[in-house]
Amino acid sequence: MEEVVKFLQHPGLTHYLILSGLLFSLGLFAVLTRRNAIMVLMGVELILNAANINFVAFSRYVSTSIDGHVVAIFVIILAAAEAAIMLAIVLNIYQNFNTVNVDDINQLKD
Amino acid sequence: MTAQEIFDVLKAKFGDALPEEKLSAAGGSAAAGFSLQVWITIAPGRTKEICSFLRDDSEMQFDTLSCLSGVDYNNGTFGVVYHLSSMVQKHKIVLKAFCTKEHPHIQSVSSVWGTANWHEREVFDLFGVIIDEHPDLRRILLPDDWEGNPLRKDYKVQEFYHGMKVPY
Amino acid sequence: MSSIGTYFYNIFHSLYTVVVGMRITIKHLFTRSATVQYPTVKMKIPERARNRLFVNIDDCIGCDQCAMACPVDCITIETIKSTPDMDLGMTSKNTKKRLYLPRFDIDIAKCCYCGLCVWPCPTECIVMTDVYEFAEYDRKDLIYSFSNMTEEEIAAAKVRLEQYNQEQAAKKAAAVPAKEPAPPAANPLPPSVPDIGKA
Amino acid sequence: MLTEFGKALIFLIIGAIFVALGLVGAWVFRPHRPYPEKNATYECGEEPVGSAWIRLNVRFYVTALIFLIFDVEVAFLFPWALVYRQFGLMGFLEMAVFLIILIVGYAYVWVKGDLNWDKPKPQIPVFDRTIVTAGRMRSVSTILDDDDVNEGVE
Amino acid sequence: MDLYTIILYFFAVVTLGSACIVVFSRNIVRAAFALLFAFFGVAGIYIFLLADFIAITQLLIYVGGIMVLMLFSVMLTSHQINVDAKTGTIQTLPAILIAACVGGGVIWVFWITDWKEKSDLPVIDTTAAKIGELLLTNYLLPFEIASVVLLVALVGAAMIARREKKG
Amino acid sequence: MIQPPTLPTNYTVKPGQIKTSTGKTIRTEEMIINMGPQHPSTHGVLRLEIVVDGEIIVDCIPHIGYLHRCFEKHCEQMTNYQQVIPYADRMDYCSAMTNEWAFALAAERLLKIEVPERVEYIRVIMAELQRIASHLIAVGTYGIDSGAFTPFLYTFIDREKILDLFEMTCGARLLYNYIWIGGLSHDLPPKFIEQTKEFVAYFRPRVKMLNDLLSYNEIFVKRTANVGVLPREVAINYAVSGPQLRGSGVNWDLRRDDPFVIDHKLDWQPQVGKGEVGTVGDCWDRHIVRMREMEQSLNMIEQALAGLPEGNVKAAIPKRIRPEKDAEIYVRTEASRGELGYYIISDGTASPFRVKARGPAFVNLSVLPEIVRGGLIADLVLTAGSIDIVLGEVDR
Amino acid sequence: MGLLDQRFENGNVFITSLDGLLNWARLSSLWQMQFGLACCAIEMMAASASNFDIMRFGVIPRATPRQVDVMFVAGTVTIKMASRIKRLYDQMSEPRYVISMGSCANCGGPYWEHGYHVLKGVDRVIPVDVYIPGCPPRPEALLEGIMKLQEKVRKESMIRKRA
Amino acid sequence: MEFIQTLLANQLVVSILLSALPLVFIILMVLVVLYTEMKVAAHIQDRVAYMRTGWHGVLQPIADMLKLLQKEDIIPTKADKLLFRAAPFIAFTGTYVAYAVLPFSSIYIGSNINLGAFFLVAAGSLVVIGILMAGWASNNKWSLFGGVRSAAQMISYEIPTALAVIIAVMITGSLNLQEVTKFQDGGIGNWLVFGGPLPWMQKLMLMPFTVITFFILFVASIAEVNRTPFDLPEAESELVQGFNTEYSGMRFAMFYLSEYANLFTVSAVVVSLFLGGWSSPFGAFMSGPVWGVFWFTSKAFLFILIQIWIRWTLPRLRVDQLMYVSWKVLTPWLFVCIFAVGLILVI
Ligand code: SF4
Ligand code: SF4
Ligand code: SF4
Repeated sequence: MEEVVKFLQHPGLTHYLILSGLLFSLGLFAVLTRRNAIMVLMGVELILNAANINFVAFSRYVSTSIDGHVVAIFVIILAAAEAAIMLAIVLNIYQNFNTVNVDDINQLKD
Repeated sequence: MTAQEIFDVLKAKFGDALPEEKLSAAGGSAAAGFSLQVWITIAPGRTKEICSFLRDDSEMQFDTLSCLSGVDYNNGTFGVVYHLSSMVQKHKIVLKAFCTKEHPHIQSVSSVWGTANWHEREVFDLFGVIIDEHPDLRRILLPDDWEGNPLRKDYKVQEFYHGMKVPY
Repeated sequence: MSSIGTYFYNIFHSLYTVVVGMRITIKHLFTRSATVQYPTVKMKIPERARNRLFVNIDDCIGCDQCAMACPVDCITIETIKSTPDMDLGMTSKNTKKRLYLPRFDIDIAKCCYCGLCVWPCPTECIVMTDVYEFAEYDRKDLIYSFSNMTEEEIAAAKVRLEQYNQEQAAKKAAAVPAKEPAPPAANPLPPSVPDIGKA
Repeated sequence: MLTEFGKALIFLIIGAIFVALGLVGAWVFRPHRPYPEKNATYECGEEPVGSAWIRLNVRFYVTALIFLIFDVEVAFLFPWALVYRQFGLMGFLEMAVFLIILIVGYAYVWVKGDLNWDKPKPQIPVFDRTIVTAGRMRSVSTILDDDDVNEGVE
Repeated sequence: MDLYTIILYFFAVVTLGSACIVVFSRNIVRAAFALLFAFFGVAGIYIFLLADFIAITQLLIYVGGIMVLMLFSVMLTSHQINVDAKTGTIQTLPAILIAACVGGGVIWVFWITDWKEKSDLPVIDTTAAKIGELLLTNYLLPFEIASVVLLVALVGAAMIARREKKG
Repeated sequence: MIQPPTLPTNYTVKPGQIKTSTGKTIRTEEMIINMGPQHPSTHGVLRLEIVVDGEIIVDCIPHIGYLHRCFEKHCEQMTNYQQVIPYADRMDYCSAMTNEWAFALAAERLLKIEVPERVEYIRVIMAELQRIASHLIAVGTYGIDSGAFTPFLYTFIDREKILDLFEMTCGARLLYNYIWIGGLSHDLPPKFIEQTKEFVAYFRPRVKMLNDLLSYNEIFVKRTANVGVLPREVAINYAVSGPQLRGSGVNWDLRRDDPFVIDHKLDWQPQVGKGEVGTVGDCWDRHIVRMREMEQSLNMIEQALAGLPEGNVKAAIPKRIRPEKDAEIYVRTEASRGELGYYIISDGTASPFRVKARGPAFVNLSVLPEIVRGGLIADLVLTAGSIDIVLGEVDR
Repeated sequence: MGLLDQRFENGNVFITSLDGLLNWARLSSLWQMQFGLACCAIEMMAASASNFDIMRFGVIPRATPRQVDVMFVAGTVTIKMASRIKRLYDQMSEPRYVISMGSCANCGGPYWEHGYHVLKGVDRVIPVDVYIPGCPPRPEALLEGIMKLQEKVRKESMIRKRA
Repeated sequence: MEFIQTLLANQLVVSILLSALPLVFIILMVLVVLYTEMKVAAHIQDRVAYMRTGWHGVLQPIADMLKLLQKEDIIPTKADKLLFRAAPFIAFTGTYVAYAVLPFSSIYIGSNINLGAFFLVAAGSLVVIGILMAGWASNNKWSLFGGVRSAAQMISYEIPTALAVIIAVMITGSLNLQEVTKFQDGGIGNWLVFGGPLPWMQKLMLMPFTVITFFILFVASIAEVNRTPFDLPEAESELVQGFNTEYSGMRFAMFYLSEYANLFTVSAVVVSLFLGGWSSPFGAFMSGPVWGVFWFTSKAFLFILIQIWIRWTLPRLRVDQLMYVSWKVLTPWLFVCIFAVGLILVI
C-alpha cells in the first residue's frame, strides 16, 4: 500500500505511460464497439492522443532533444488530415445511404 | 373597347356561358358623369374559359385582375365580381358570376391570374363559396377551425373560440 | 470588366461606400439630438389635437347626436325627460335644456379618437382636449362618467317624470280630445340607447 | 514556465468560479416558477414543428475542413516565424515551398467553388409565354419601353 | 502530495473521465463534447511534460479544429443522436476482453520496464523556437511532406464532401 | 401540417428546381421553420412558414389573418358612410390619408358628388406627404431588415416632421379622419403652406443622405441586388401594384394612367426600376423606386402648393349620404403601396351593403412565395421587407 | 425618478434597502419584446425612434421573450393571434410585465362591437399591468404608461406573488 | 495583519489575487462599454439614450445587470439540460483565459507565457465550442442556426487573425506578447503598423504590408466578435437572437458579458501586436507601468469606439458574402503579405 502511495506521490515517466495506456485501451474499446462511424473516429483520436503522450513523455524523461515534440506535431497533423478525410467519407456515405453505422455500410458495399 | 363591344365578342364566342342577354348596369342609370358600373354576367362553371380568353385575346388583353370580390346578395344568391383591367389597351370590364346558397360553387380563375389565388381563398373564407379547381383552398384570414362565414348576411358570431369569449 | 478587375473594384468600392456612410454618421454624432425629453419637456400640441374627450355636461342638452355619430358606440347617454315646471337652465349657446342626463358615459378605452362626435354637437359641449396622459392600472377606470347627477337626483327626476306622466295620462283620460303635452324639444328624441345597426 | 501556465490555469478556474458565483447569486434573487408552457421551445409564438436538431448544410463541414487545414498550417507557421530569420533566405524559401503547396490546395478549393457558401440560387418565376399570344408580349413591352424619360439615375 | 501533483492528477482524471464518457455515452453529441474535455486534459498533461507548444497546438488543432469539424459532422448526420454501444462490430464482452488484454499488456510492459529516466534534464524554455529550428533542419523533408499530406487531405476531403448524392 | 405550395399551372419552373409542389411531405433534409408571428422582421404579425434545405428556402407559405379586424363587416354595420372613414384609416395605418381618400372618392363617385378644386389640391398634398411618410417607414424598416439601424431613426425623424404637419391640420398623428366624403374635416391651418415648403426644402438633401448612407452602400447593394427578382410579366399577372410593380420595370402609375384626381395635371414622372445594380425587379429596384418616388412627391407637393386655389373645403359634404339603390362602384387609386380599390355596393340605405377593399399589400404579398424560392433566409427577410407590407391592409 | 431622486426624497444618503435597489434595477431596465401588432405598433416604433427615444427609460428591444421584462401589446389582438400572445407571454421569464397599449388591446377598441375576430381586450388572455388609452396613443402616452409601470414596480416587494 | 502578510507571501494567493484583477476589469469595462456603446449609438442617431438612471443614465448598465440577476432562469424542457448549463461556463471561461496573456502594462500580465500570441489564437476556439454548445443544447431552430453560423463565422475569421498574428511574430521574432510590446516601445514610429523599429529602408518597404495586415486584423477581429457588419449569428432580423435565444437571466448575462469581454480582447490583440500595446506614443514621455495601463486600455477603447461607429453605420452582410470576405479577400491578401514581409525581412 505504502508503495502505491509513494508511487503516486512522485509522478514520473511511468505514470504518463500508464495514463496513455489507459487512454489507448479506452480508445480501442470505442473503436471496437461503436457502430457510429463518427464514434469510431473519436476512438481513433483517443488512441492517437495516447500515442502522443508517449512521444512527449519520452522526450521529456529520456532524451535531451525535443524530437519527440516534433513527432507529436506530425501525429497531430496526421490526425487532423485523417479526421478530415474520414469525416468527409462518413458524410458522403451518409448522404448516399442515410446511415453512419459501420456495419450497415459494410453491407451496403456493392 | 367599350363594355358593349366586349360583351358582343363574348356573346359571339361563349353564347351559352352568358346567362344574361345584355349588358347589365347598376342602378339602372349608367350614364351621368361618372360611369357607374356595367357588367357582364357569366356562368359560374365557365369562368376560367372566359377569363383565359379575355386575358389572351390580342384585342382584349386583360392582363390584370384588379379585384375579385364575393358578395352575399341577401336573397339566397352569392356572387363573385371580377374587376378586370388592361394595362395595354387601357380598358376595364366587370364580370359577375352568381351561384345559389344551396350550391355555392364557382370555378377558380387562379390559373389565369396568379392574384386570384388569395382573393378566392378569401371568398371561400368569408362567404363559404367553394371555388372549384382551386389549387389550395384553405381559410386564409380566419383560423382553420372557425365556425361560419362572417360576411354572409345571416352570420352569427360564435360564442367561444378555444375558450376565449368572442363577443364583447 | 474582367473578373480580376471586378474583384479589386468591389473591394475598393465597398471600402469607399463604407467610408461615405461613416462620414455621415460621424457628422450626426455631433449634431443636436432630436429627442424631446418627455417628462421634463413636453412637445407642443397643436390646438386641433384630438386626444381625450371632454364633455361640458352643463351645456349638454342630451340630444344624443354625438352617440349617433360615433362609429364605435362608445358614448352611452341616458336621459330623463324633465317636467315643464322644472327649469334646467340654459346652455352657453342659449339653448334650453329639457333633459336630465343621469348617465353620460364615454368608454374612453373603446374610443378611437376620430372626432366624429364633436362635429354634430349643437352646443359644442363635447370637445377633444390635448390631454393624452391618462394611463390607468385598471381598465374600469377608463370609463369616464360625465354626468353630475347624484343617485338621489336621478331617483327624484324619475319619480317626478312618473308623476307627471300619470298626471298627463289622468288628464287625457278625463278630457279625451284634450291637448297633447307640448313636444319636448326641437329635436325628435331618439331612443336613449342608440341602436346602431341596420334597419 | 510551468508557473506561467499555472497562472493561466488559475484564470481558467476563476472564470468558471465567476460564472458559478453569478448563477448562485441569481439563484438567491430570482423567482423560479416553471410550468410546461413556459418551458416550451420558443418559435416565434408558434408551436414548434419537429425537432430542432436537424441536419445542417454540408457547407458547414467544408468550412470547418478548410479551417482545420489552415489551422494546422498556422501551427507550423508559428515556430517557423520565430526562427526563420536565423536561416536567412533558405529559411524563407523552405516555408515558401510549404506554403505554396498549400496554396495550391487553396486555389483548388477556390476554383472548385468550395469556398463559396451556399449561394442563393434564386428561382425567378417565369411567365409561360406559350399560352400568351405574341401580340400580348409585344404590347407589354411597348408599355414598358415607351417611357424612357426617367433620366434620374444617379 | 504537492499542488503540482494534485493538478497533474486532476488533469489525468479529467482526461480519463471524459474519455470514459466518450466511450460509454449513448448520446453522440455529449460524447463529442466530452471528447473536448479529454483533449483539454491531454493538453494539460503536455504542459506537465514541458511541451508547451504541443499543448497549445493540441488546443488549437484538436479543440479548435477537429472538435468543431466533428461537431459539425455530428450535427450533419444527427437525426439519431442516440447511439447504442451494445451491438457493435464486435460484441461488448469480447471487446472489453480485447481492450483489456491489449491495454493491460501495454501497461504491464510500461510498468515493468526500467525506463532510465533522467529527471534532471534541462528545462527547455523555448520549445517553439527549437521546434522551428528542427523543422527547418532535421525534419525538413517530413515538414514539406506534411504540406503535401495536408494538400491531399484538403483536396480529397473537399472532393468527397462535394460529391453529390447518388442518383 | 404543411400544404403543398401553389404554383399556378401556367408558370414554368426552371430546371433544377426542387419539386415540392407534388408531395405533401417534405424531404428528410428539409425542415420547417416558423418565422413569425412574433419575429423581428416580419413587419407585424405575418407568419411565414418556410421549408428550408440547409439555409436555402425551398418553399414559403405565408399565413395571414393574424390582424383580421373585420373591416368589411364593420362597413356593413355602420349607420352611415362617414363612419367608415375611421375604419378605412385603420386599414393601412402607415398610409391612412390615401386610404380614407380612396374610400371618400369611391363614395363620392357613388353619390356623384363633385368636390371643390381646393379640396382636390389639398388632398393631393396630403396624399403625397403621406406617401413620403409611408415610404419613409418602408425604407427605415428595410434598413433594419438589412441590419442597419441608423437609417431607420433618421427616417423617423423626417417622418415626425410630416406627422407634425398632419397633426396641426387635423389633430391626429397617425389616423387622421381628415378626408371626408365630399370635402375635408378642416381647412388648412394658417402656417401650413409655409411649414410644408420648409419641409420640402429640408427633405431633399435628406433623401440624398439616406441614399448615400443606405441605398448606395456597397454592402446593401450586394445584399439586395439580384435578390427576390420579380419579372414584370409575373408581376402583372399577380396584379402587383405600386412601387413593387414599378420596381419590376413596368411604367404604370394610376395617378397618370387612370387619373382619379388632379395628379395628372402636375409635372412628375413615375419612377421605374431599371436594374442598375442587378436584375430588373430585384429588391434594390423596389427600394430605389421608393426613394425616388419620395423626390417626385416633393415635386408634386411643391406644384400643388403653388397652384392651391381658394375655396370652401366643406362645400360638397352631403347632409345625408344615401346612394341610390343597387348602385355599385369600383374605384381604384394609387395609394402608397399601390392600387387601392374600393368596391362599394349600395342598397339604397344609409349604410353600405357591401364594401370590398382591395388592398395593395394583400395582393403584393401573395407573390412572395414565388420570388423567394432558392434564396437564403436572409434573402427572404429582405424580400419580404422590400414588398413593404402593412398587415392591417393585408388582413383588413 | 431614479436612484438619485430617491436619495433626495428619503433624505438619506443612499438606497436604504435591498428591496429598493432591486426594484430600482427592475424598473430602470425594462427590456421590451420586439413585437407589434397593428397601428399602435407604428406609434410604438415612433416612441423608440429619435424624437421620443424610449431608451431613455432603459427600454431596449430584444427579440426573444426569454430576455424581456415587459411586453407592449400594441395593437389589435385578434383571436387568431391571442393564443400566440399567450404563448409568448408564457415564455417570458419572470418577473414580467404587460402594458396594453391602445384601445384595441384594452378592450377591442373600435372593433369591440362588430369585430367577430377581435379579442375584446388582451386582459382576457394575459394579465395586464397598465392600460394606455388612445387610438393610437401618442408616443408620450406610451412613455407615461412606462412611468406608471415603474411606479408600480417601485411599490413591489422582491418576493412577489405574481402570476 | 500578520495573517495578511503571510498570505501575501504565499505565491499562490498572490497569483490568484492577480488573476482576479482582470475579472474586476472585465466587469467595469463591460459596464463602461455597454454605456458608451448605447450613448454613442444614440448620438449618432440623433437620440440621447439612457437619461433616467443617475446623471445621464450612467447607472444604467448596473441596473441592467442587477435586473438580469433577478430574472428567472428558464431551461426549456426539450433542451439538453446538461449542455445547456455547461455552455455559459465554457464560453465565459474561454473568454477569460484569453485575458491571461494580455499585457496590460509592463509589469502586469496575467501569465507571461512564451507563446502568448499563439495561446490567444487557441483560446478563441473555446468560445466557439461554448457557442456551438449553447446553440445545440437549446433545441431551438433559431439557436442552432445562430450557434452553428456563429461557429462557422468565428473559425473562418480565425485564419485571417492567426495569419496576421504570424506576420507580427515574423517581424518581432517573439510570441511573447510582453516582448512584442517591448519591441515596439519608444514612440509611435516604432509601432508595428508603421513597420516597427527596423532600419529605414526595411521599414518603408514593410509599411504597406503592415498597414494592410493591421487593417485585415481589425476587420477580422470585428468579425470574430460577431458585430455589424458581421453580426449574422445574432442577426435580429433573421435569427431572432441567435444562439442565446433560449437563454434568460444570469446565463444570458454570462454570454452578454463574454461577448463584450471578447470585444476588448480582440481590440487588445490588435493594439498589443500592431499599436505598441502599453507603450506610450511619445517615446519615454508619459510612459511607465501605470501609464502603460492607461495607454493599453485607451488604445483598446479607441478600437471599441471605432467598432461601435461601424456597427451603427453599416448594414449586415449575408452569410455567403461573409465567407467571401474571409476566404477570398482577407486570406489571400494575408498570404501575399506573409510572402512579402518574409522576403523583405531576410534580404
Ligand atoms: S372620438 Fe370617435 S370614437 Fe371617440 S367618442 Fe367620439 S366619435 Fe366615438
Ligand atoms: S351632441 Fe352634444 S349636446 Fe348632444 S348629447 Fe352629445 S354632447 Fe350632449
Ligand atoms: S387602438 Fe387604434 S391605433 Fe391602436 S391598434 Fe387599435 S385601431 Fe389601431
